Amino acid sequence: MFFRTAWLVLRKDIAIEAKSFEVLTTTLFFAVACVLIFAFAFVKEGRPVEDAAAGILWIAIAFSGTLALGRTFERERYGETLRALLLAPAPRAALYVGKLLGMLALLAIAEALLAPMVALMFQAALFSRPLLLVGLLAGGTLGFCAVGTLFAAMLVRARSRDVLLPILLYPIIIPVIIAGVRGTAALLSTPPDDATAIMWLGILGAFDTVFLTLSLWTFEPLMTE
Amino acid sequence: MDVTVGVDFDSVQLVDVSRHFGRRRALANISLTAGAGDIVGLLGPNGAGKSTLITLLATLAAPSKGEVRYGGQPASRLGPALRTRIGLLAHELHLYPELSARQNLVFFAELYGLDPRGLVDAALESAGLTDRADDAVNGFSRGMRQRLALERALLHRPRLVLFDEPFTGLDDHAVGLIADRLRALAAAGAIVVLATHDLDLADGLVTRVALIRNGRLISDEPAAPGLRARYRAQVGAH
Amino acid sequence: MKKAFGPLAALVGVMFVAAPFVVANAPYESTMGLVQKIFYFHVPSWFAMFTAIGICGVASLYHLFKNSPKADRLAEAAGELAVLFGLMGLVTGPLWGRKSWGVWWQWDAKLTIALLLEMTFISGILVRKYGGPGSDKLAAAVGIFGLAVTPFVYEAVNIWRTIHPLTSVVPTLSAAMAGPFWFCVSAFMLLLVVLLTLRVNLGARQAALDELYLAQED
Amino acid sequence: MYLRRLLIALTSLMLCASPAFAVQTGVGQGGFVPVDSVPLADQLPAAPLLITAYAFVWIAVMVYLFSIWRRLNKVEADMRALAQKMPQR
Repeated sequence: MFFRTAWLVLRKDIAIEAKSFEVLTTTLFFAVACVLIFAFAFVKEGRPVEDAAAGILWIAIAFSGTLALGRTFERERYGETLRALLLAPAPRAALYVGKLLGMLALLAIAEALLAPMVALMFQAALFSRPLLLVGLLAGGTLGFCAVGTLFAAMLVRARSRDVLLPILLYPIIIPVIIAGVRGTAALLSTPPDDATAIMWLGILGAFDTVFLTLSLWTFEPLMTE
Repeated sequence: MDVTVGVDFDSVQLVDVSRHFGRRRALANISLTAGAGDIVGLLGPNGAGKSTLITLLATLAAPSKGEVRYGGQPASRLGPALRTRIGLLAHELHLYPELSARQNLVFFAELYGLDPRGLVDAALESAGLTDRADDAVNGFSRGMRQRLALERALLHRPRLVLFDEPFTGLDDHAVGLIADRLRALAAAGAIVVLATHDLDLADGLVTRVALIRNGRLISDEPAAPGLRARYRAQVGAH
Repeated sequence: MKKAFGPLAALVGVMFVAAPFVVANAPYESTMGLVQKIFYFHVPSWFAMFTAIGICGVASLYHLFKNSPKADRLAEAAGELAVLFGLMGLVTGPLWGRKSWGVWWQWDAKLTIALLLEMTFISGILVRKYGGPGSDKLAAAVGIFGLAVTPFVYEAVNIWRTIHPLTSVVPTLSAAMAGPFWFCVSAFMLLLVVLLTLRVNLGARQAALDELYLAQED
Repeated sequence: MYLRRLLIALTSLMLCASPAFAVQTGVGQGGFVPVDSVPLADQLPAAPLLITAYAFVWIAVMVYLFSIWRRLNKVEADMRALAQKMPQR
């Protein structure tokens, strides 16, 4: 019942998105725009500042992820469908998992575009250790989305939710972003510093475990008004 | 689906329920019982607390004080399975406008663990939307959406049927259809709670009348002719 | 509780008056000299902040699952105090760093994440202020996640190579330094208790006022 | 009222300690720091920094106490106003 419900919610979100691709296209566009803005800030005399690529990649992910979170839950607010979901007999945490999987899929697509783009534009050897890069991206994105989905869901009924989402989310999520940036920067050094990257991957794993457990545990009481 | 087994009830009881948001009182010390076959009209002006009451009954919110009991049991003891027996049609329609009528119904049927085959076609037919089944909901008129939302809320044959202002923006024909549907549900043993500020529609439909003003229950009695006059006397001063 | 409060408040006052004299008598640290004495106020303020965060997190959890207004008020009070003591740590830290590191602010792990923690609890205050009805639950979520990231912060300094003194410096204090240090820690902890009591009392009065408003509506 | 008196007492107690800062300055500049222990690179006097740090803690507590006191006053004032309105209804 739990995973079936999660799957249903995910499939529903994909079906909605497939009608217009609205969230996907706007998120991708915004992500690219972010990279360009940072390119102006971190490129000096035609050469990118050292290590800037890792930071730019993660900032673009965090910013576009926040935008996508807001849009996705705005959809559930319109017509109050979030309440209809909460009325379903399934454990409510299953709804959270469904929404989380949708966000992860969305950001995975964005990252598949962002990573090569940053690697090309900043002459960064991001793909020297493809497995580690994927691991870092997955770990960081999971941590970001775990907290982000919970907060966006609970803010659906709050006043000034647009402003409050980044305000609540960023302080808690920045450690995850730091771990992602440091880990990715380790991959960019010549030769790639595998040991450091793996250490940050471990920290990301710890964050993910804590954030996911807490979110699953607190989702039900947080969604009861 | 195994979670539904064993959860059913034939009465809903509010025991001294209060709900407030900080300094604003939405409901104060409401006690009310509704049984199978009842169509309880929650009447009162806008902002009287009707919607809050419906939300509490739907388990979407918890009372600040007091308890809501389903067949004598508090909601906390019944768990998620309780929600298989509750259906809610609110003013906001609980439909995904991007999806088609059929997609909406299939999604919610599966969410309730039901087999969508047959069930969804029957629902589409009773909403009169069989030939528009695969059109996106955002192309529908208010009346069509409302009919679809009604079928969506009743897909899982709930025992407790909650309606929050279901007649807004509907023409007489559509109102008649919904009223007939409500009577049929009550006759089949459902507990129907209907919140509305529209007296003309409530008159002749409801079997019990609960008047609410400023979050307080000011009367609770069987429906009788002359609803309007009594409403005037008790609420009209507002 | 009410009876103990007066003497307790007086004791805190006396301890804080005495603190500079006690600290003045502590020996100078060999390389940092006089400025190292900021340590006697800097570290205890972090201790107090972590305690406040712990109280806030646990009270938030209790409120979330048991729907207890009392726990909510405690969480609100502890959240504010976490910000207050965090502010003390964040201001005294750079003053120390200016002398011994030569810069006001250093982007080392501990400082950065301490700032994040401070921001987390400020965001808790903001959401209570601007979140509208039901924001107590949202603030509870912030409190719980704030508590959850705190152990990471405490460990971060040991993982990330940094110029910050390690957290292990406290148990290795010499006896002459340990005395004044623990004196200051007790003073800060008692101050936390006193302020917490005052703030919870304020919350209780606000709740009573809300009750009165509700009663008046009837 | 009891609480308010306590707040005022606490505040004045804290003010009592300000002379301690003066003493501390004296100690600091009185040559207790052996000159050779101060690295040449940073010749900043330490005492003002130290005093600022201590003073800040005090000021922060005072400001916080004041804010509690003010909020409490506002609540009590509202309560009195409400209580006066009540019997008329």
